[in-house]
Amino acid sequence: MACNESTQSSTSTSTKISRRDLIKSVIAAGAVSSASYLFRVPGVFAQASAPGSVERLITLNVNGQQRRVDVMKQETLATTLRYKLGLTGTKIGCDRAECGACTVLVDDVPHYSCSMLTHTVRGKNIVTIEGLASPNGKLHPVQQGVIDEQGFQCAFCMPGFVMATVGFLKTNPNPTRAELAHGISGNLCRCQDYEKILTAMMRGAENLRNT
Amino acid sequence: MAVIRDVMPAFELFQPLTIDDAMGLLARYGAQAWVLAGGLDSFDWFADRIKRPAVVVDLSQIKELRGVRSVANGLEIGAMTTLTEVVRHPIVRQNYGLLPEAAEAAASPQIRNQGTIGGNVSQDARCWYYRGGWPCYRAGGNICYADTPTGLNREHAILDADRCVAVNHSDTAPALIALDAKMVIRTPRGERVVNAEDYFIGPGIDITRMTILQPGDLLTAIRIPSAWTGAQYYFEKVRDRKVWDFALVNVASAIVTSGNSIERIRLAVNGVAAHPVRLKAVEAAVVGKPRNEETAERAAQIAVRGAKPLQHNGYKVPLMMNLVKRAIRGAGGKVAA
Amino acid sequence: MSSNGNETKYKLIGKNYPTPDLVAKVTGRAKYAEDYRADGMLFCKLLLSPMPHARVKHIDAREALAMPGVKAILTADELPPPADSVTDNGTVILANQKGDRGLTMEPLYQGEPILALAAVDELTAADAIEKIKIDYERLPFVVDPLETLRPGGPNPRAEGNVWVRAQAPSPTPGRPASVPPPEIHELKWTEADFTEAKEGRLPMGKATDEWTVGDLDAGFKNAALVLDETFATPNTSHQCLETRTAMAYWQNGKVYVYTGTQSTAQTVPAIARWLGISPDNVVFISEYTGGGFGSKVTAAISLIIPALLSKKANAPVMMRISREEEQFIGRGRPAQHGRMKVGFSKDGRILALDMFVICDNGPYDQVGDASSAGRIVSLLYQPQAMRWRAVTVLTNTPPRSAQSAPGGMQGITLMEPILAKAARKLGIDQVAIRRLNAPEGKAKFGPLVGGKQAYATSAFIKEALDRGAKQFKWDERKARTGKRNGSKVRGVGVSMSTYVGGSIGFDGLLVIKPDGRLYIQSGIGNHGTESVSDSHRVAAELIGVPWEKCDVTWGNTAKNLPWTCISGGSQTVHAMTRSAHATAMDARKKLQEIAAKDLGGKPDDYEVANERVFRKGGGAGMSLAQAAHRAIQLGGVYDGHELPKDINKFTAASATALAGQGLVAVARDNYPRDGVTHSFVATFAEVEVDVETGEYRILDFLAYADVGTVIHPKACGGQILGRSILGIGHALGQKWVYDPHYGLPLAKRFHHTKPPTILDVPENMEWATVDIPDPETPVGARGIGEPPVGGGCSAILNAISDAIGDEIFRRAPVTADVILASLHAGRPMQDGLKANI
Amino acid sequence: MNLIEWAQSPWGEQIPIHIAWSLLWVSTIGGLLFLVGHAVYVRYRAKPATAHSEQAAVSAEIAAHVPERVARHSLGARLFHLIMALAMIALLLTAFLPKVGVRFAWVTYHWIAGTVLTVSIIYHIIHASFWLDFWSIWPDKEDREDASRRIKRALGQPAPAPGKFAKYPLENKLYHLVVMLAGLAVVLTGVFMMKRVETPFFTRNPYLFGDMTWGWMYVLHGLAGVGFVALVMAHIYFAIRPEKLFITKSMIFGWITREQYLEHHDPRRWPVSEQDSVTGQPKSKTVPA
Repeated sequence: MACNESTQSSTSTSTKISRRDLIKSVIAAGAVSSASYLFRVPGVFAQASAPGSVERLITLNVNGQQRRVDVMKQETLATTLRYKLGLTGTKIGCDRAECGACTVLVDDVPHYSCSMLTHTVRGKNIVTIEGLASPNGKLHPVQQGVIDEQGFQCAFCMPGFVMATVGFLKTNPNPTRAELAHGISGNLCRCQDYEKILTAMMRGAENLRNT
Repeated sequence: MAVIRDVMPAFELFQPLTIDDAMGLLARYGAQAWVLAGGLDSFDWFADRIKRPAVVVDLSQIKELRGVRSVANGLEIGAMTTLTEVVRHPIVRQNYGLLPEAAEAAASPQIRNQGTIGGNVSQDARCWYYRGGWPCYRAGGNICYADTPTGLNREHAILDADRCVAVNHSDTAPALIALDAKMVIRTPRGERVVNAEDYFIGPGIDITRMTILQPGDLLTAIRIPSAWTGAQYYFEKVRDRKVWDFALVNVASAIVTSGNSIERIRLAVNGVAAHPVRLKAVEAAVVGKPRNEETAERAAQIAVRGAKPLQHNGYKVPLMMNLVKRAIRGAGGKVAA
Repeated sequence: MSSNGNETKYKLIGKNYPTPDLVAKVTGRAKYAEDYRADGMLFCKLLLSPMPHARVKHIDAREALAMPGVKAILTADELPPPADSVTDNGTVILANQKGDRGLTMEPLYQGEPILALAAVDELTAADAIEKIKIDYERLPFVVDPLETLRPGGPNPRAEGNVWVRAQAPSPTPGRPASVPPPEIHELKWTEADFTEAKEGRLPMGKATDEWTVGDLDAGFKNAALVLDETFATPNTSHQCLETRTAMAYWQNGKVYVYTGTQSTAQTVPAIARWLGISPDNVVFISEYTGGGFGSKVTAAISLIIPALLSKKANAPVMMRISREEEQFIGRGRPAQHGRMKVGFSKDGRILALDMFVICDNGPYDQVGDASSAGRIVSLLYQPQAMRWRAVTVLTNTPPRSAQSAPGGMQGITLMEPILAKAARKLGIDQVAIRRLNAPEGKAKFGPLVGGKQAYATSAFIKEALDRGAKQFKWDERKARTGKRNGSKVRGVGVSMSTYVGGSIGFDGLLVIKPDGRLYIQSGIGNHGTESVSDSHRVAAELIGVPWEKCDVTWGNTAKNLPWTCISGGSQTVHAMTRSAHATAMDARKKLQEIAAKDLGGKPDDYEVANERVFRKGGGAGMSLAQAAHRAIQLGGVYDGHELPKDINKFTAASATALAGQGLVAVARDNYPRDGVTHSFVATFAEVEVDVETGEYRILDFLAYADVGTVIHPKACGGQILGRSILGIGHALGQKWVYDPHYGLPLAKRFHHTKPPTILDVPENMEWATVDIPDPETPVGARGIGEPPVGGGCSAILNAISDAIGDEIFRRAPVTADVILASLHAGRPMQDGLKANI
Repeated sequence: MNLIEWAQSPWGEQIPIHIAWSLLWVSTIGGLLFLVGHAVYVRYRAKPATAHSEQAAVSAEIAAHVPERVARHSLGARLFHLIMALAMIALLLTAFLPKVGVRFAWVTYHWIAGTVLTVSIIYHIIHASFWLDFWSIWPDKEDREDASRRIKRALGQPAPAPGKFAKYPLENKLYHLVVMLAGLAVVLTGVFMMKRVETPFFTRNPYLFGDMTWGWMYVLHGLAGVGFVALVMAHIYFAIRPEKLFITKSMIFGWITREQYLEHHDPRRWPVSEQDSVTGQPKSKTVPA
């Protein structure tokens, strides 16, 4: 499960940030401090000119809304959602693509938001757990499945499981129990409530088909 | 300097739209630059603050690197095509079923939705000493912690170890070797096409790299010849957890039979050395032989010649033998019920 | 998945319902600790020890503190001293000066926090931490309990390597009894003791704890079969999906703490003790907790770091704990190396059982796993004679704590493979041999205390075994096991399991308000068991209020919660249904009295049901709304201005705050109980082993539980299967791995520590309950959090050996490499003695 | 520029792991500069080296004793030198080609060459100590006097003319001294480092020493290694300089001519006689007054 195309022997020594860069960056950070909960402005290079250089101030389409947001270069989507956009329904359980609690939909495809840069999802449609229920508060059929079956225990993994299920059902609306289990096998539940979760998600699939 | 993990250091990010722009950036920043594909391997290194590139060149916006194209006598898969796209692609499924089977065995659904085939074949070693930031050979140091009298090396190499005993964990790599795939590499001096098995290197040749890619190089595509379409494929991955885990050993084979005897065969395993191992000796030994238990047995014996198990990975020898047997037996591989 | 019975008797008890927290959870609105924000909130990061044991000689943080955005650092020198604690019955537990304090100048394991730094954001904090220079003096370390017991072996701490219970001083009259903390002594065994190790048998030198019941020698003399087996269970982290992240700030002299806990009410005194302040100055918010499993019984001591940093920096501080940090400070179950010598009669009865365990305690406070392992084995297998010996050894590995079925899981896992082997050797059916040894009724267990053994309140595991075997089609499956089918071989396993299932003596508090609704105050932690609302269904049931008209308040100690049991050791449903019952009875009594006052007659003439209090056999009555009005007018005991004397002062304060809002019902559980409450599980599993790869799959699984009355079937089923899989994880692959040369952990990631995924268990798993109420508690409900764990692990182990024989593994977990290597070599290729490999 | 590469040990301590490989270029370029510098100096500045003082003039009586061919290096010595040279070349190539981008599995060749070098050096030490004129390669009092004279004269100060050399010129002796030190350093560290790789000789045990000790060992090995690059360059350079060619030939054929002997060497300090040429054993004997 790995994806850096060339494992360049980049120096493992720290990227030196000169004091001036630092102060510069902190002043800049001050300007956006209310937003920069987790990340200072990187002061590495200011190579605006180069092809492919990215702007920090970007627009994200989250749960159907256009959101202007100031995003650090190394910032992950989970961080942006939780700390810049206040969407704390998306959980961080491992921050390493190993638990699935941070799963969100990017153009209908489930992704670990902890392990993708926010800048890579510019112009894509992001849906989080907060975006599933309809504005009038009516739950998404998969959410309703959880209510119907009392799925999950501590529920810290629940948003991730629900998003993974919603995404999977778009490719296979009528799965067998085994197929759905494979479809959501990228989500970890430490309460180990898998039996009940699978039942709830199957019920959700059924609800979805009946709507 | 005190060690701290799990906070991604700042870096400059570039998201070029074309290969040429990417090459330009790599040329400009040299060894300071890090090429980012799906990112699932890279972010580990960054978040642990062990590898700290000043510049990250993210290939995600380069359309020409993505997708599956039919080309003269074969198929070309862009390096940035996700594993899920590979798994779902009708032509790949129909003619090169070995690859989707291997790709689907990798990691977890979400990771396959983001992880690319280029990244999967180019992934770094997973040795827990190396990944833990220990200054081993692979990290540029002068020791292998896994191959010591007390080292813990259950997941490590039994073949072709040279000081470092880490293994390659890619699931798609052996499948691509079995399919006689070619790696298309863009270098500052132009395009290079190499056989899949030559794309990978062991520690003897370069102890800090898993592939022949040098700074400034880019894997742009993988070509699969039609020569092995319609062959009988076998893939199996043995792992601890049924999903979301690396192979202890995996095997991939493509076999063309005439009558009951093996006419052509390509066979590769991974998880036993720092590079996927194409079993040429086995291939040579079984060609023309009937596809039966005796041939499988012989193949297994040849496969593990020269194997040097460490304290905790002796099981990999019988495991590799049994997987080779299954690949030769074909038809589900498992001995008939 | 079924819970039979109770359909007729109750309206709410035994019925499924959507818990009041569910919609918030499923919409992402539920707030866990990391979801809170506060103005000017700083972020803190920890500097962890790089060495397994060292002394911090000097800290140079000047460069870090000079960085813009860095606000403060906190070191161990600034922590309040360890404080005594007082139990409900007034016993003083003297502070353990050698316990975990959150930060330290003498790190005792790699990953132990040395200092914390607060800054405007995490990147600044991390960069600053890297600029801190620390001089360490490296000290001797040991990560393997056997190594420190060797002659001349290294000690994990200067004082020694084993915990020894200190002798309690004779209580001075007038003063409350006080319990001194255990002491660290040095224990080394002889070379002679270790000769056995060469044959792979656990050396058994001098033990620090020991008890014997019955005539062991006679038992072994009369035995038709004697087995002497060495087995090891793994260290495993709790790995709650929510790490012990915490946020804190101070306001008007009170500290506001946001973090996960298993026990809301009981976390307040813990925080007060850790911070050295009065409980009155602690406001604790924990509406949702992402799992605990014993690692967050009263939250985690690490919460004092943001609390103290916040005071120092005069700003709210959020401490996000990373997954790797959680691996270090998130607690774990102690591994146990066990050696059991068991004598069986020819029909399979256990005549004598000689049990020796070494418990890998980690560096800090003594865990009770070794002794509870002994008690659980003695209860579950009812040996006619038993000796238990144990050593709790300190090592330089992360601190341990209770993990679901602490000790019970290990004891059962040490014992079950031996029972399975004995059954094979004696030619007895696996279910039959368990039934023969299973406890029944008021089964005795454990050491003699004052000449008597303790005993269970009740035990119906034989029923569970019988019904379970039937439902699992045991005989059918048994017939087809062991036969090779291609490369596959199937095996079936059965295991018994038990653990403590309840405590007594806590308070309940509820208000019937003039709007006719029932306002229930819950001090129970909300960590997924749903007992936070389930337990109170009993009160609604008895007062006759439909659940729709009940409001449960939980998760914030500013909201007047009653004194409540800790949610650990599966106490809650038992303890809190009792106090709910007592409270409901108090409400009924008050309703009857109010009715009698207004409508004449004696209180006993009145019945409470269907939201009314009315004269028996019909006639005059009043609604609960009216009664609530009257209660306010009457005041005194009715609206909470006069409170019972026996309730905890914590409850009294809450009740006082609610006084005057309606009919206040508050009571302590004073119901009698004869015996120690335990729940039981009979666990069945079928596995299929691939002898060419060593991989195995669990095909089917059934846990048949004896939990007394089921309160909430779906939550109960979730616990039974959830904790079963927690046990199964110990069989499948969960463990720690330490490099012995450096004493450093290698397995820090989920793909190393291997918590089970949804594909590692069957897509259909079954649970059931015998539904026989416990006679020693009002509604008959017992807890079920821990009892299934040991059964989950052991049933899998037994199924594997049923498929491929006894000579495969010597420890849990059993992974593909072990199976393949052993099958290939024809003998067990697994080292049963080395730790953390 | 940092001379040493540091890393963090598993315990977070700063430990050296090896030299900075840039030192390879320092050594190479340093070596080249020396050669060029020396060549230029000799070409334009150096005074004719023939001007020797009278008292060094050889009496015909002594000259008469000198054979046609004066044996200089025994066969054993020459074979040793050849083997050592080959091993050294192999070691340098296997060590540094990969560092400059020529990738191959070098470790096995490297330790084999290292073993050859080690054995040959042991042979040399024994051979030189018991069969050769052990002291002939070490600078002595007269070397020091000559040295100071030559330096003074080079600086244009008045000083008596330096005497002729004994068997080995001072430069030669100094070179041997440096090579010996560097050689012993690489050999000793190298032998220990073989505990870290797969060889037939030891079972692999990287924990023979602590992280720090190992680190310095690698640094020492590296420093000596890159040092040899310059040393070997200098050695080859002098070997092919016209005025030194006769010495080079002697390392191949074993002898020099009487003329060369009389011209360059001081028979008092390196006396030879008829039988020497026969036995091929130069041996010192007292010169008749």
